[in-house]
Amino acid sequence: MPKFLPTLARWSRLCVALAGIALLAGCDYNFWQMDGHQSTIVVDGPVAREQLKVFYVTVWVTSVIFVLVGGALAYATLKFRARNEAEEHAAPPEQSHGNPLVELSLIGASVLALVIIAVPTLRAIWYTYDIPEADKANAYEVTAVGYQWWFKFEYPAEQAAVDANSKTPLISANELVIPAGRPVQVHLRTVDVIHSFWVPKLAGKVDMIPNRANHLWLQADKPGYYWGQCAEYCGDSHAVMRFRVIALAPDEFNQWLEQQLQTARTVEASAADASRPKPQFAALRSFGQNEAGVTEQFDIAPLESWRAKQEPERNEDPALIARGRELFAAKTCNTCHTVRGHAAAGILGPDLTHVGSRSTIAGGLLENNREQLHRWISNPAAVKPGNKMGKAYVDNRITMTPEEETAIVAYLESLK
Amino acid sequence: MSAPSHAVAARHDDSHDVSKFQIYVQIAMLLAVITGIEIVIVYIPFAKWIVVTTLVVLSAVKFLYVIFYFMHLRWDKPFCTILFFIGLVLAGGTAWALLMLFGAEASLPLAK
Amino acid sequence: MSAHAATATIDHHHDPSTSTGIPNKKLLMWAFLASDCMFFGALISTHLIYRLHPPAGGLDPKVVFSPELTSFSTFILLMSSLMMALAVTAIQKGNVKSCRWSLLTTIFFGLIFLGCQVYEFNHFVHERNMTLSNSLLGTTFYTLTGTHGCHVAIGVLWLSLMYVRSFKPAPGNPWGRSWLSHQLLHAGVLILTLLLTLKVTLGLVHSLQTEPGLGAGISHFFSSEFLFLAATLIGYGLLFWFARPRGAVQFTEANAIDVESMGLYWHFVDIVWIVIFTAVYLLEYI
Amino acid sequence: MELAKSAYLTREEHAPAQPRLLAHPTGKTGLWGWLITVDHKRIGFLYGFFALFFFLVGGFEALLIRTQLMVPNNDLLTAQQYNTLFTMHGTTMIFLAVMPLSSAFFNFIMPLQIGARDVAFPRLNAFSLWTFVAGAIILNIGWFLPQATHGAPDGGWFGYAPLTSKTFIPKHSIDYWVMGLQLLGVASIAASLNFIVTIINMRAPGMTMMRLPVFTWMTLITSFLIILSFPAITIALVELMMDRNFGTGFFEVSLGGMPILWQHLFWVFGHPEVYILILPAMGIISEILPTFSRKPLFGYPIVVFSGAAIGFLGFAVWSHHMFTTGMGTVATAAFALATMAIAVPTGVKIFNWIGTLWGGHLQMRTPMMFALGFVWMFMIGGFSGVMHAAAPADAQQQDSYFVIAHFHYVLIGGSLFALLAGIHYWFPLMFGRKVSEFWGKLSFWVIFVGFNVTFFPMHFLGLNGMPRRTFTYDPNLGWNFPNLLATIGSYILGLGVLIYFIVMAYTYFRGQRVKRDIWDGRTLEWSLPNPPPEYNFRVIPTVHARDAWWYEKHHREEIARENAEHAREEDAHGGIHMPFGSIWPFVTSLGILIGAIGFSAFAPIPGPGIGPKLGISLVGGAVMLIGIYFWSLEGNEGYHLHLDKDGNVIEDDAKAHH
Ligand code: HEA
Ligand code: HEA
Ligand code: HEC
Ligand code: CUA
Ligand SMILES: [Cu+2]
Repeated sequence: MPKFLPTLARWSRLCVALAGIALLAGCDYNFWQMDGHQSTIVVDGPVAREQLKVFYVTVWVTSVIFVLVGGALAYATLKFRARNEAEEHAAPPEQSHGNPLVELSLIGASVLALVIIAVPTLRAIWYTYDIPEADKANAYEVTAVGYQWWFKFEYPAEQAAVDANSKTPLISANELVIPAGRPVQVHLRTVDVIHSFWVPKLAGKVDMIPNRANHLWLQADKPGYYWGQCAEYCGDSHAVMRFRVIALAPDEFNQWLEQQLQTARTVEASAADASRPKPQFAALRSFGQNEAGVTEQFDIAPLESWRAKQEPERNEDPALIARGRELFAAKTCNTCHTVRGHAAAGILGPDLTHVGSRSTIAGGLLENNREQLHRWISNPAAVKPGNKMGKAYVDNRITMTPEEETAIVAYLESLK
Repeated sequence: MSAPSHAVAARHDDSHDVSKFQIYVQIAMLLAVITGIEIVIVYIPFAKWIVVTTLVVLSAVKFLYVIFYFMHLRWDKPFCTILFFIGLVLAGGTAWALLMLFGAEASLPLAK
Repeated sequence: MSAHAATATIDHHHDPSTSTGIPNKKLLMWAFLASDCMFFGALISTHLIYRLHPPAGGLDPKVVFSPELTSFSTFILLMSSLMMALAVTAIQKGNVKSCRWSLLTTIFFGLIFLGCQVYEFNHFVHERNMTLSNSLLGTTFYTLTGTHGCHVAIGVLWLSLMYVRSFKPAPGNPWGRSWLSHQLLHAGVLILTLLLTLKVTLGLVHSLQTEPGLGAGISHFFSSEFLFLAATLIGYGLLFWFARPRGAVQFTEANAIDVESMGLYWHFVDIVWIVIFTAVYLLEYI
Repeated sequence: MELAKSAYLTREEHAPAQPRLLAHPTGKTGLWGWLITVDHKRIGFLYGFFALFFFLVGGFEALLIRTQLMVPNNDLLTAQQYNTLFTMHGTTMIFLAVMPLSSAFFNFIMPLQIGARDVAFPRLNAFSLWTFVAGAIILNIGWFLPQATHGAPDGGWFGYAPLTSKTFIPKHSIDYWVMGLQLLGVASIAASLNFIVTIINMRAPGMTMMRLPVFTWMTLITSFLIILSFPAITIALVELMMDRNFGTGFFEVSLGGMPILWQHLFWVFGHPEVYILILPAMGIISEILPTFSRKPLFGYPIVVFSGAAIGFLGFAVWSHHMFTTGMGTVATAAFALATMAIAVPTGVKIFNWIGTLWGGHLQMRTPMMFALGFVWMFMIGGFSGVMHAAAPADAQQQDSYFVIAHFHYVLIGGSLFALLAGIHYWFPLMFGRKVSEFWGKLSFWVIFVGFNVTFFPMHFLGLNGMPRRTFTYDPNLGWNFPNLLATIGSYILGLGVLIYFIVMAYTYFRGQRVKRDIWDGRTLEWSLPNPPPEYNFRVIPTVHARDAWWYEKHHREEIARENAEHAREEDAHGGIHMPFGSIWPFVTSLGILIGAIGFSAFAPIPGPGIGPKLGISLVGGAVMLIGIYFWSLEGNEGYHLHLDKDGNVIEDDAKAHH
C-alpha cells in the first residue's frame, strides 16, 4: 500500500469535517428556514404555491433516485475497491460486456420517474398561465412597464384627476398596490430592453419583452408587503432595479385609490404655521457607493411603515415646500417627472404625484426618507450607475446647493 | 495504393457513365420546365392551399433531382445522403418549429 | 498515389485509401453542406417569421419584386448547374479541355446571376425605395439573398482558380519554372475580364432601358462604355493567349475529386436558390 | 543510412527534389516550428495550452466576482466592471477554456485511438487552431483599450437583444463579442468537419464504427453538434452585426423587429452547446472508468446510442431557456417534456458507468478519483436540470442563483472534472511523466470540497430569491451567509486549482518518468511509446476487437506476425507518408484577425465614417486571400519516412506524394 494513503485520508477527513462545520454553522437566521423577503419556498399566493408544489415533486423524485443511484455507486466503489498492493495487481476480473435486461428496466424506471414529474408539471403550466375561468370576473388589471431601471405601474381602470376637468388613467411607480385576495392580471410591457417582473412570494417571473404582449397573474392571500426585483439582465444597474408589491384589504385598497386619484397635495401656508417652530433638518451625511438604502427597523414591520407613509407629516414647513415646488420647475425636474396638478408632466421618469406616500424610491432601492431623498437627488448617478436622471444632471447642468436640496426634499415629502 | 481490380471492373458495367451527358441535359430541361410551371401557377386563381402545396412539391422535386443527379448522390455511397439529410432534416425541423412558435397566438407582436 | 493515378483508371466512386471508400474531400464537402443547411435554415426562418408578422405599414413585396428578372436568373443558375455537372463528367473521363470549357461557362452563368442580383438590388433601392435599413422587408430580403449572393461569388472565385490551375504545367514541362507568376497573372486577368464583362453587360442593359429606342440605346452604350468595352476585348484576347496549348499539365483525371467537391458546393448554392425562389418570391404572389 | 534518433528532421536534409518558388517549411523546432506545425499532437498541445491559460483568466474573473459578492453592498467593483466580468467569465470559460480543452483531447487522442497517422486535413487543423487564437484575442482586446468607448464585452454571455444594440450599448465592447464569437465559430466548425472526416474515413483496418472507443464516438457526436448548431449563432451574430453597423432592423422595434428572435436563434445554438461541453467529458469518463476498473465498459452499444440520442434531442429543447418569455402553454409543455426526456439517455450513461465499476478491480488512482467525482457531481447537476425542466418551478428559478448552481454543477462538476481527469489520465502518454499520486489526490480533494462549498449554497440562494448578474444585494434578504460561504468556497477551489496547476507544471519538467502503457490501458493510444513519435504508428494496426490494445496484449504473437507483414507492404508502397509543415494556415488566420479587428474596433459609432474600418478590413482580407491562395497551391504534398525495426528513421525521401 502506497505510503501516502494514510496522509491523504487524514487530509480528506479534515476537509470534509471543515466543510461540515461550515455548513452546520449556517445558522444564519434564514439560511435553512428559507424565509427571506424574496423566498420562493415560504410563499403567500396561489401561483407561487402551485409552482412550489411542482418544485417539491421534483425534489422528492430526484432525492429518491439520488439515494438509489448514489447508493449503488457508493456500494460499487467501496465494495470493489482494490484495498492493497495484491488486489491492485491481481488478474483482471471477468471481461463482461453488459446486461440488456438490466439496462432496459432502468430505462423504464427512469421514464416512470419522469412521468411522476411531468403530470403535475403539465397541470401547473396551464394553471399558472391564466386566471382560472371562475375567478376571471373578479380579477383586477394593471399594467407594469419596465424602464432602465425602474418600473411604471398603470391602473387602466382608475381615472385620476389631472386638473379640475380632465382625467387620465392612474399611474404610479416602483410600488404596485393591489387588492389582497383577488387575482391580479399584470400586463407586461417595456419601453427599452428586456426586463423581468418577479415577486417571488406571489408568483414566478415573466419577462417584459419589446414588441411582445406578455402577461402574468398573481394573487396575494392576505394583506402584505412583498419584495420584487427585475430578473433579466438589463444593463448597468440591473442589480438595483427593484420594486415592491403592497397587497391591501379591499377597504384599505379603495381608500388608497381614492387618495391616489387626487391631484398632488398642495401645502398652504396658514396663520398657525407662523408660530410653529421650524423643523430641524439633520446634517446631511455623505453615503458610500453601494451603501445600503434600507434600515433594519423598516424590515420588522414593512407594511406598518408603508401605512405610516400615507399620512402627511405633522410639522411641515409650507414656505420651504413652496420653495421646493418652484425649484422643481426651475431645475427642470418637471421635464421628466409628472406631478399631476403641479404643472409637471414629464414622462421619462417616475410619476411623482404621490411620491411621498411610497415607502421606497429609486426603484425600491432606497427607503423613502429624508436622508435617502437627499442622497438620491444630490447625485443619482452614484446610486444607480448609468441611470437617465444622472445623465440629465449632466446634460441639463443641474446642480444644487444643500439649501435647495432641502427645499426639494421637503416638497417631495409633502406629496402624499 | 492500388485500386483493386474488381473496382475497375465494376466501373465498366456501370452503364450510366456512357449516357450521363444526356441524363444531365434532360434533367436540366426538366428543371427549367418545372420552374416555368411554378412561375405560371402562382398567377392562376386556384385555392391558396393548392398553389402552396403544388409549389412546395415542385420545389422539392427540383431539389431532389439536383442533389440526386447533379450532385450524384444516386451513385454515391448512401452515407453521403445520410450525412446531408441529417443537416437538412434538422434545419427543416428547426425552421418549422420556429415558424410554429412564432405563429402561436401567445407570441403575436404588440399591436401598434 | 498520383503516379499510380496516371496509369490506371480511377474509380470515382471509391477511394480505397479511406475507411468508407468515400474520398475525404467529398465527405468534408457533404458535412459542410449539412452545416450550411443550418445557416440558410436560420436565415430563411428569419425572413419568413417577419413575413408572417409584417410590421404595420411595411413594404409590400408584390410591389417591390419583379418576377421576370428573378425567373431569368433562376433559369441561368440552373444552366450553370448543368455546366458544372458536365465539367465534372468531363474531367472524370480525363478530358481536360472540355472540362475547362464547362468551367468557363459555369463561371459565366454564375456571373450573369450575380449581375442580375446587383441589378435587382440597385433597382429595388433606387426605383422601389427599399433599402437595407428603411424596412424590415429590406433588412431580411437583402441579408438573405445577399448571403446567397456571397456564396455564388465565392463559388465564382473558386471556379476561376480551378480553371487557372488546370493550366499548371506537369513536372518536366520545360516552361514549368515560371508558372507561379504566370498563373497569378492568368488568374488576375480572368477575374478582371469577367468583372469587365459584367460591367459592360450591365451598361448595355441600362442604356437600352433608359434611352428611347434601340439605336439611341446602342449609341449611348458605345459612347459611355467605350473604354470598358475595349478593355474587355483586350482581356479576352489575353485569355486566349494564356490558354494556348503548351505541353502536358498536372491537371488530370486524378483532380476529378477537386472539381467534384467544388461542384457539390455549386449545386448546393443552386438548390438553396430553388428554396429561396419559392419561399421568398413565388409565395408572395398567391 | 542512420539519421538522427528522433524523427525530427531539419529542413536542409529534406530539400525537395524540384526547385520551387516557395519551398515547404519543414522546421521542427523553435517558434517557427510551432507556427507551421500540422502535427495533430502539437496542435492538440497548443489548444490545451491556450485553454488552460484562459481557464486561469476565467477563474481569476470568477474570484473577482465572488469577492465582490462576499458581503452585501460591497463596493470593490463598479456595476460596469462587474457586468463586464461575468460576461467575460461566462464567455471565456465556455468558449476559450472548456471547448478548446476538449478540442485539445480530440486532436491529441482521437487519431491515436482510431489508429491514424494524422487527421484528414492537417493544415485545416492548424487553421482552426490559429483562428481560435484570433477569436480569443478579439474577445479580450477590449480590456486593453479605453473603457469608455471600447471595453471588454458586457452584454451577458447570451447577449440578449436589444440590450446589445447600438442604442443601449454604443461602445465597441459588443462588436468585439460579435466578432470574437464569429471567429470562434469558424474555428470550431472547421475543426469539427475535420474530425468528422477523420473519424469516418481514417480508421485503421478492422476499426468498425461499433469498435470505436467511446471517447472517439463522443468526439464524432460533439463535432456533429458543432457543425449543426454553430450556424444558428453565426446567423444571429450576423444579424446583430448588421443591426449595429448597417442600421438594419432585425431586432429593432421601431422597424417592427422582434427581439425575442435573438433568443430563439441563440438557444438553438446554446442548448446543443451545453452538450458540446459535456459529451467529450462523458467520453473521457467512459475511457477512465473501464481502465481503472480493469474491465470493459458496461453496455457499450447503449452508451454510444444514448450519446447520439442526447445529441439529437439536444436540438429539440432550446426553448427551456425561455420558459419565462411567455411562449404560451402548448409550447412550454412541449419543451418541458422534451427536456425531461433527455434525463433518460443521460441516466443510461450513469447506470452503465456504475455497471462498469460493478465487479471490477477498482484502482483508486487520481484520474479515477476525478472520474468518480464527476459521476456524483454531474448527477446532482442533472437533477437540478430536471427541476428546471419542470417549467412552473423554473418560473421561480430562472435567472436566479439556482441556475448558477445547476450549471456550475454540470460544467465544473461535470465537464471540468472530466477534463482534469483526462489531463491526469493522458499526461503520461503525452509527456512520458506521471503526476505524483499524493499531490494529484490532494488537489482533487481540495477542488472537490471547494467546489461544493462554493456552489451548493447557491441552490439555497436561488430558492431564497437571489437573482443572478447582480453586482450588489441588500443585507436584509437572508443571502449574506450563503454568499460568504460561497466566496470562501471559491477561494478553496482556487487554491485547489492552483495546486493542480503547480503540480502539473512541476511534473512536466521534473515528474517521475514512466514507461509506456502505465495504466494497463485498453485503447490503441496506449500501444504507443510516450511521447508518441510524429508518425504515431510504425505500422498501422489491424483491429480485432473493441478494446483493441487490450486484445493485442492478449494475442501478442498473432499481432506481431500481422504487423511485420503490414510493415513490409507499406515499405513497398513508399514508406510512411508525412505531410509538410505549412505557414499558410497561420497567415490565413492572421489575415482574418486583422480584418476582424478592423471590422470591430472601427465600426462606426453612430454615423457612416467607414474609412479606417474599411482600410484595415481590406488589408486583413488581402492577407487572408494570400494565405488561401498559397495554401491551395501547395497541394497536399509531403515526404516519406522509412523506419528500422527499433523505430529509428533509416531513410526518407522527399518525393512528393498525393
Ligand atoms: C454541461 C452543461 C450542461 C448540461 C449537461 C446540462 C444538462 C441539463 N440541463 Fe442545463 N444548463 C446549462 C448547462 C448544462 N445543462 C447551462 C450553462 C445553463 C444556463 C445558461 C444560462 O442561462 O446562462 C443551463 C440551464 C438549464 C435550463 C434553463 C434554466 C433557466 O434559465 O431557467 C434548463 C431548463 O430546463 C436546464 C435543464 C437541463 C437538463 C434537463 C439537463 C439534463 O441533460 C440533465 C440530465 C441528467 C440527469 C437527470 C442526471 C442523471 C440521470 C439519472 C440518474 C437518471 C434518472 C433521473 C431521472 C429520471 C430524473 N438547464
Ligand atoms: C465551464 C464554464 C464555467 C466554469 C469552469 C466556471 C467556474 C466558476 N464560476 Fe462561473 N459561470 C459560467 C461558466 C463557468 N464558470 C457561466 C456561463 C456563467 C454565466 C455568465 C453570465 O451570466 O453571462 C457563470 C457565472 C458565474 C457566477 C454568477 C455571476 C452572476 O450571475 O452575477 C458566479 C458567481 O459566483 C460564478 C462563479 C464561478 C467560480 C467561483 C468558478 C470557479 O470554478 C473557478 C475556479 C478557477 C479558479 C479559481 C482559477 C484559479 C486561478 C488562480 C488562483 C490564479 C489566478 C491568477 C491569475 C490568472 C494570474 N460563475
Ligand atoms: C431624464 C430626466 C430626469 C430629470 C431631469 C430628473 N429626473 Fe428624477 N428620475 C428620472 C428617472 C429616469 C428616475 C428613475 C430612476 C431609477 O429609479 O432608476 C427618476 C427618479 C426620481 C425619483 C425617485 C422616484 C421613485 O419613485 O423611485 C425622485 C424623487 C426624482 N427622480 C426626483 C427628481 C428631481 C427632484 C429632479 C430635479 C432636480 C429630477 N428628478 C430630475 C429622470 C429624471
Ligand atoms: Cu430590468 Cu434587469
Ligand atoms: Cu439548455
